[in-house]
Amino acid sequence: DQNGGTGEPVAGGDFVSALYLEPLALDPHRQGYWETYRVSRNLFEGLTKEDTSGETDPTEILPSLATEWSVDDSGTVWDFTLRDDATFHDGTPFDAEALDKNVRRISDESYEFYDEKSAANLAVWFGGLISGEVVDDTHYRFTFDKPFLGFPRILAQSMATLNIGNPAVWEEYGNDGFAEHPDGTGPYTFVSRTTGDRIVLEKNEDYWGDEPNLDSLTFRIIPNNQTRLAALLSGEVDQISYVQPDDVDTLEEQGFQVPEGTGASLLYLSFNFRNPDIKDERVRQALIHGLDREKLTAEVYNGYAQPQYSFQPPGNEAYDPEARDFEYDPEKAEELLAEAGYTADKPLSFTIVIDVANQNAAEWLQAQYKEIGVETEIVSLDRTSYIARAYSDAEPTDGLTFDEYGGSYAEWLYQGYNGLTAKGLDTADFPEISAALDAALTTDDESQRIPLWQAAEKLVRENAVVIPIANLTRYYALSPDVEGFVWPATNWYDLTSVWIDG
Amino acid sequence: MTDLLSPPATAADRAESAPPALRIADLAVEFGEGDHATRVVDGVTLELHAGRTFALVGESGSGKSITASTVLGLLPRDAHVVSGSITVGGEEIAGASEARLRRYRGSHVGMIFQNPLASLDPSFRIGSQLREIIAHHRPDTRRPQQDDIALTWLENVGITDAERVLKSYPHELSGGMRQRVMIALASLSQPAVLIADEPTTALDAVIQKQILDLLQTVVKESGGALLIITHDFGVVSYVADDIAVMKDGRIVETGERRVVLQNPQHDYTRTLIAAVPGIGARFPLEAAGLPVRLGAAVEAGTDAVSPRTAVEPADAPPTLLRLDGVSREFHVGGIGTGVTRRVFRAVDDVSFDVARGEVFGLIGASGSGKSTLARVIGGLLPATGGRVEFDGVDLTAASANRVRALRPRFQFIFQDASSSLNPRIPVGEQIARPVRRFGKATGASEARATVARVLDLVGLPADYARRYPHELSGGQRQRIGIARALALEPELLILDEPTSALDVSTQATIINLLLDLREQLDLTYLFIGHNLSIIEFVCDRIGVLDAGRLVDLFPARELFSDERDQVTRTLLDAILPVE
Amino acid sequence: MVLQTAKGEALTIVRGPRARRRRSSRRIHGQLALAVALLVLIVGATLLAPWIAPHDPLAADGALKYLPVGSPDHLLGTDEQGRDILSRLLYGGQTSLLIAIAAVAASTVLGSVLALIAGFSNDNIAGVIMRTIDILFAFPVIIAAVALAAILGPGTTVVIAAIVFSATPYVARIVFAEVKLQRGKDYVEAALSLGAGFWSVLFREVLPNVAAPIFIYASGLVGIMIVFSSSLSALGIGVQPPTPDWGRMISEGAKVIISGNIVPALLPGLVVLLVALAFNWLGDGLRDVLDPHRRRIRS
Amino acid sequence: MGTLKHVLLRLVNLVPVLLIVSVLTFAIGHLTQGDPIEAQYARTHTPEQIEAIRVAYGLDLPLWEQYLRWLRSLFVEGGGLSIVQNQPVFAILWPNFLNTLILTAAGVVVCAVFGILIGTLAGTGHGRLIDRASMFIVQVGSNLSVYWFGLVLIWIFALQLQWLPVSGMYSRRGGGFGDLLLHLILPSISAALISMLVLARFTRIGIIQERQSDHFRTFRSQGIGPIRLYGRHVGRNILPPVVNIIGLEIGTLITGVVFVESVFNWPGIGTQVLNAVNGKDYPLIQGGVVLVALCYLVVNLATDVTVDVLNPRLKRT
Ligand SMILES: Nc1ncnc2c1ncn2[C@@H]1O[C@H](COP(=O)(O)OP(=O)(O)OP(=O)(O)O)[C@@H](O)[C@H]1O
Ligand SMILES: Nc1ncnc2c1ncn2[C@@H]1O[C@H](COP(=O)(O)OP(=O)(O)OP(=O)(O)O)[C@@H](O)[C@H]1O
Ligand SMILES: [Mg+2]
Ligand SMILES: [Mg+2]
Ligand code: NI
Repeated sequence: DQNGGTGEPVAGGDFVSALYLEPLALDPHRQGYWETYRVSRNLFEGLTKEDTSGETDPTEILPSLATEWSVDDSGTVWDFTLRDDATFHDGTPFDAEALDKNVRRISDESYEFYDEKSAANLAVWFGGLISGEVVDDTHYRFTFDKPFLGFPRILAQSMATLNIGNPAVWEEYGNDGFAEHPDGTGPYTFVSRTTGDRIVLEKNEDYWGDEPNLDSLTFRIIPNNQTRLAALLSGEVDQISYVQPDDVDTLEEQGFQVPEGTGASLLYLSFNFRNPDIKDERVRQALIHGLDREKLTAEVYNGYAQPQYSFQPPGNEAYDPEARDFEYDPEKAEELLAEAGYTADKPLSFTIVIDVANQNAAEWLQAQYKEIGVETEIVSLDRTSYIARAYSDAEPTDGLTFDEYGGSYAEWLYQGYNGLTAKGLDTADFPEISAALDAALTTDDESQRIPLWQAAEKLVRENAVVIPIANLTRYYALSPDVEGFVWPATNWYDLTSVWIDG
Repeated sequence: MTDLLSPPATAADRAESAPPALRIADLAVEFGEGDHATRVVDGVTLELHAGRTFALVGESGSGKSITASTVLGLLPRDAHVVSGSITVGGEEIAGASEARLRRYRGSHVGMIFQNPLASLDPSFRIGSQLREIIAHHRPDTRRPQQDDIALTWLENVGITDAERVLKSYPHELSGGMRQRVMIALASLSQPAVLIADEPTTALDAVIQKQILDLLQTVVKESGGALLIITHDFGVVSYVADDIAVMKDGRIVETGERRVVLQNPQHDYTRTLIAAVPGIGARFPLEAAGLPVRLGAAVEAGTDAVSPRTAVEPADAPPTLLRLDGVSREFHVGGIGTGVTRRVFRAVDDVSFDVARGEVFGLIGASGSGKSTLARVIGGLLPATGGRVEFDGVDLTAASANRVRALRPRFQFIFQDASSSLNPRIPVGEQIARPVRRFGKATGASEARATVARVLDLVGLPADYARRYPHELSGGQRQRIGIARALALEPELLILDEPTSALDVSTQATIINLLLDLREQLDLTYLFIGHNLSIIEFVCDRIGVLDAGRLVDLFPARELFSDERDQVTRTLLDAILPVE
Repeated sequence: MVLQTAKGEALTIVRGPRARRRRSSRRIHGQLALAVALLVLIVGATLLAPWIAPHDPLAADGALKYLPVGSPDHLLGTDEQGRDILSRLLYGGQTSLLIAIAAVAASTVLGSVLALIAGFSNDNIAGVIMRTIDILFAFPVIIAAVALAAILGPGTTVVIAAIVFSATPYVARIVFAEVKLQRGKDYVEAALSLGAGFWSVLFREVLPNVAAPIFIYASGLVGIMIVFSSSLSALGIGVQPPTPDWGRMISEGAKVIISGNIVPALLPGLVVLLVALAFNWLGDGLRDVLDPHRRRIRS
Repeated sequence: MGTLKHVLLRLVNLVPVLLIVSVLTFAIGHLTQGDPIEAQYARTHTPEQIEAIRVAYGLDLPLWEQYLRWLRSLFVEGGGLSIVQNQPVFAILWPNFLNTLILTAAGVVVCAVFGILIGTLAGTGHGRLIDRASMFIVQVGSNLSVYWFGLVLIWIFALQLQWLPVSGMYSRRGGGFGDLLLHLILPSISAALISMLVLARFTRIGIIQERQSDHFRTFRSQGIGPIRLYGRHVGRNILPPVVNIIGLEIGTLITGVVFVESVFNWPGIGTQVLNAVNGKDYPLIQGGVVLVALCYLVVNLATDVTVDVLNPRLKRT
């Protein structure tokens, strides 16, 4: 039992969680980042949700504001049955009409409160929405232009998806004003927010689902890793996210809980395809062969990470733990490099671009690549400059950048692969990958969906277009008296089942 | 304390009966330490008795000021007492703790410092500073009383608009006014011993007399004694009962004034006395066809040149400097000063010519605008009206570069020598810089030679070139200022009280030097001074300023003529005769 | 009646203050010597790093993390990547000292010159200079640093530029205040009357009078700026890895302080402190050398 | 010119200075690479989708038009909408700004009290042990990394001794002035550390110089005791430089308090601006810089005027 909890849940208590990032606007259609969702999912809900009990991996999709759903044979028309007992925090009932306003906000330009920003944000998944119709009070139908079997799981995600907000609010305060008065159907209601400091929520007494234990949730924003740690150690907060591998031992020694688990996330190295050297597949393969990921996780992450070999992260419905790309084989790597024309006199050389948080890993990598005769230089940047350089202004000498992302939905592969185009990857160079992704994305055969995604992932792997490296296995830490916390195989957690003991 | 009513006793009696008001015995003071130590006061012993005035005279730099500051334990940081005893009213205070010394300071021994300009706190109004001292010595007084006392004392020192002065900050007062405030400040507690270090150098004759009377009254009333350090033998004759002559840190001769002055024993004393200019001293020399030179220098025989009359050209010499309606106004007061803003005319429509080769004297009461006028002429202060023409060039209209090019031809010697020297640069370098700047010396060694030569001219050893200004005595600094101007061999030299800080023998040397140079190089001087004997001695013509206006202008010979203005006559009446 | 010198009379020998002063003067010279010795030692050691460093400063060994000070093979222990701290300190000095000295020198010169000019110019020029300085000042340091990093590309130059950017207005304002005090002084007027031009007055007459505070201030900046560079490192604007650098060592070491590993940040901190102290003493010493009041007349 | 006129002139001068600051900030933000949309969406969206979002945010307009829009928004729309937070910039920044002012005020108090105290101890005991000891502390202190120092303070006082809180402004069930004060102790000491020591140095030097002055000697020669000598004469004469340094330090505190805010998680404007920088949230950065710059300039102006008023000698021409 990773929570160490034995007693019965206790109602009441104020829970303080320390986030490492400032959440974005508390607007269900404009959100981004997991830290945002870890807050906002207590306010807003989707039609579906993932099972956060930790029982299932990959997580099962469960009913939320919808009680059941079905798709027609073409895979393009989705029918949802909505629950009839949910209300927004201001007391207005949730019904198909309200859902429709949510849909129109992001897709119908004729709607008075059509929101360009939300629409753009959701375009990834809702770009292909042809129509949303109210069937009756509790039934709603989505029609897409292509088969979209992953829809229910997408609906349970954090960003670029349709969580449900109270239309009355944006009708009163406008689209930009919504975030100041966030209102949804979730187990907690919004109390206050001070940017840079905290967000306070309190229990929704009229919640349709199981009553949460905790009276209030406070999310404090503590970006400084050391301060966040100190805040937990001193008891100022009950939970922190993004525990540094170096701090795990300290925490455990002092009796804090650092549950083990795997979120649906992944650290990976992206190639810069604008670098002519990198375009050579043998070079990319060599760089994967030359990397000992066991050693990396042991040394850089103190063993509090799992080596990764697949571009689909653990927790993803299409994750295959057996998948392997190119095993650690320095000789093979050197051979490949020699084949590609690099010698000791004229070694392969490039720049590793990182943001300041990944310096240790980069230095480790530099030493590792030196062993196969690759000369690297490190460019460490502040976050802004890093993003700019990594995604749009890469120098032709840049070779690798560090990234972190992932999701529990199979479609993540499509997103992740698209993300690589920002690094100069030309999808036309890998037609079979594009074809495989397309096939998986638009299949109308439910039984083929996961195998198709796995096949696409295999192609990504075989073409050596990216280097997955690790998945952090210690991400949250909790004070000893927090009970009932579960780290499911996803990037967030549920607080309704948590209680504070004593 | 001495009993005022007791009949005057003989010196010997007193020595036995009452303890002396102040007694310094075998005092030795050094600067620096170890091998580098220089002893500036060496075995000085002197005794002050109640009701008497003691004059300490001597060479500039001989250690007079240092001796005086030792009394209250106020030596500069890098100086220290090597040995000696100091008793006040019979009590030993040498080596006493600060706390103990504090009980003597001000109340038993008052001190008027040599450089009065910086001696007042620049951040407080005069009234506030005086009140603080009054309250300190008389804790029983309330503010209105303190104001009364302050006013009385300012009037005592001859300040007429005392009300205004009380409300002024120090920088708003003329040098002479500040000096008088300082005197009032030190005197108002009526200490038993009052030490006055050259208290009247910046003052005109009228005020000088008034001050001296005042100082004597103060010590008379408190039954104390006055120690006055001075270069002016007129002052000595006027006030001193006893006298000591210092040279090189030692007292070379001491005794009752009359005895010492009339029958000097020591060579140096004799040289000193010979160098004292008396009023009208010039005319017998001229009559006798002797070169017009002061005292000892004459005996030493400057191999100077023919008698002065010989140089005087027959026809009128060309005009070098012409002033035409020159005025200078200052804005005073305004927001934040507490005084209403108004325009103050320090120099008011002054016109005169100075011929090439002439010595033009400028006199007037303290604060009459002499320095301001000099600064306008020297191009340091723009005139607010009128024209200043130098050798035909209108300085008020000429471009900055033009004026700069003319700089070496007219030079300025500042009234306050100390502050006109850069504290961070060795004095030799300060002399050498302009010399090199204007190509008067080409190489470094030539410049060094020039420096050595001008230092020698003003009577300072060549190795003083390496000293910094603070390492020199007041008179020595003054001489550096003169040397610096002379090194440029200017045609016109503006001298703002150049010798008031000097002892008479050094003064004589400088005056004679100036006279020699004038003859050799055909220099022209604008000479500002308070000492009328000196002015009469060196000047060809004299102008008198009063409240910024030129009220009188006459040849030096006619100084005592009946036609003199009332202002001039008041000044003349106040001259202190030398015995 | 005045007595002639009467030797042997109740003489009070005054000794106290003198003895103290002598000691303090010797202390000053000792301090200056110590400063120079320390700097020679530190600079020498960093320059000789390739020969005297016991390990490769980059050689990481995951098995040897956080070895304590005094470990047999790693005298000063190892850092969070198992690298030898002593070797990193030795190599790190090369960059850190270069950055700090170059940046401080540049900002001191720039700031002082601006302040001197502003102090002796007419109100308009002075206004423009001082308002420009205000602008630099008013700009939050990090924004400036990030912008500089974006413009110049990462690396040592950015650190130097950022330091110059943040220190120059500071120096300028402090020197300006000093210069303003000198403006009304008679010696300036005297120099003008002796034909000195604008620049000559500024640099040859006024500068020596403000040099002491400038020296003190600049010497104090050296340590502060190495430390400041560590803050920049924490933001990712700094010396590029793997180059060891004291600032980066401090900022990386700071990542483990709360978990109780104080040494990796403490050691570079101490070295910086030592350097800073040496520069402080040097500055004070120079001040004393410059101060004519402390000079002894050579006779 | 008179003082009053001078103040007015300086106030008028603020306008161009602020305008330049705003142009600079704007230029720096927009001319350097990267933008907020990329920062947020690059890993999940295709370039076309990202471009669409940029258009939605008006980031495709010509620069000058964006600038003018923003300038206008400063006056009518509370600084425009933060791209990341989607709220009016000043609505976000104002509470943070007040928090920074609280921290700055506390820092200034610490700086002034301890700076002057240490400087006075050292200056009056010039050349003695107390002088050397204080100056040693000053030298050590001013060369500590604020970042490092702050964490060590936390480690000692919050974790080991558990006397003081680690972070933020209020405790869990916070509130109350006493709670705020407790939270202020460590951050204000860290924030004031260097300023305090700079002030100590200047105070010391000022005292030493004043002690050598002729007017000090004058009042000493009148038997005035050390309390009055230092309290009144020395104190008044070193006041202008001390005020000057304090003003300067207030300025640096406001513009440079970000590291302290980060360590103690003080919800101030520095962290906010840093966050904005990391997310390249231009409107927020610009709003923050303008606010901070305005504040700095006002403090600066106030300092200059105070120093001028304190100087009886000052007559402007
Ligand atoms: N700070 C110092 N360092 C070294 N020597 C000094 C210092 N101050 C004064 N002196 C020297 O001490 C000697 C005595 O100086 P003091 O001021 O007592 O002279 P003085 O007799 O008052 O001369 P004057 O009549 O010119 O004022 C001088 O030779 C001077 O050069
Ligand atoms: N900068 C100034 N601002 C205002 N008033 C001034 C200024 N400089 C001089 N004065 C005033 O001008 C008058 C003349 O001063 P000046 O220094 O020329 O007198 P002086 O004749 O040289 O006197 P002394 O013999 O005392 O040196 C004085 O009343 C003085 O207060
Ligand atoms: Mg003297
Ligand atoms: Mg005068
Ligand atoms: Ni004005």
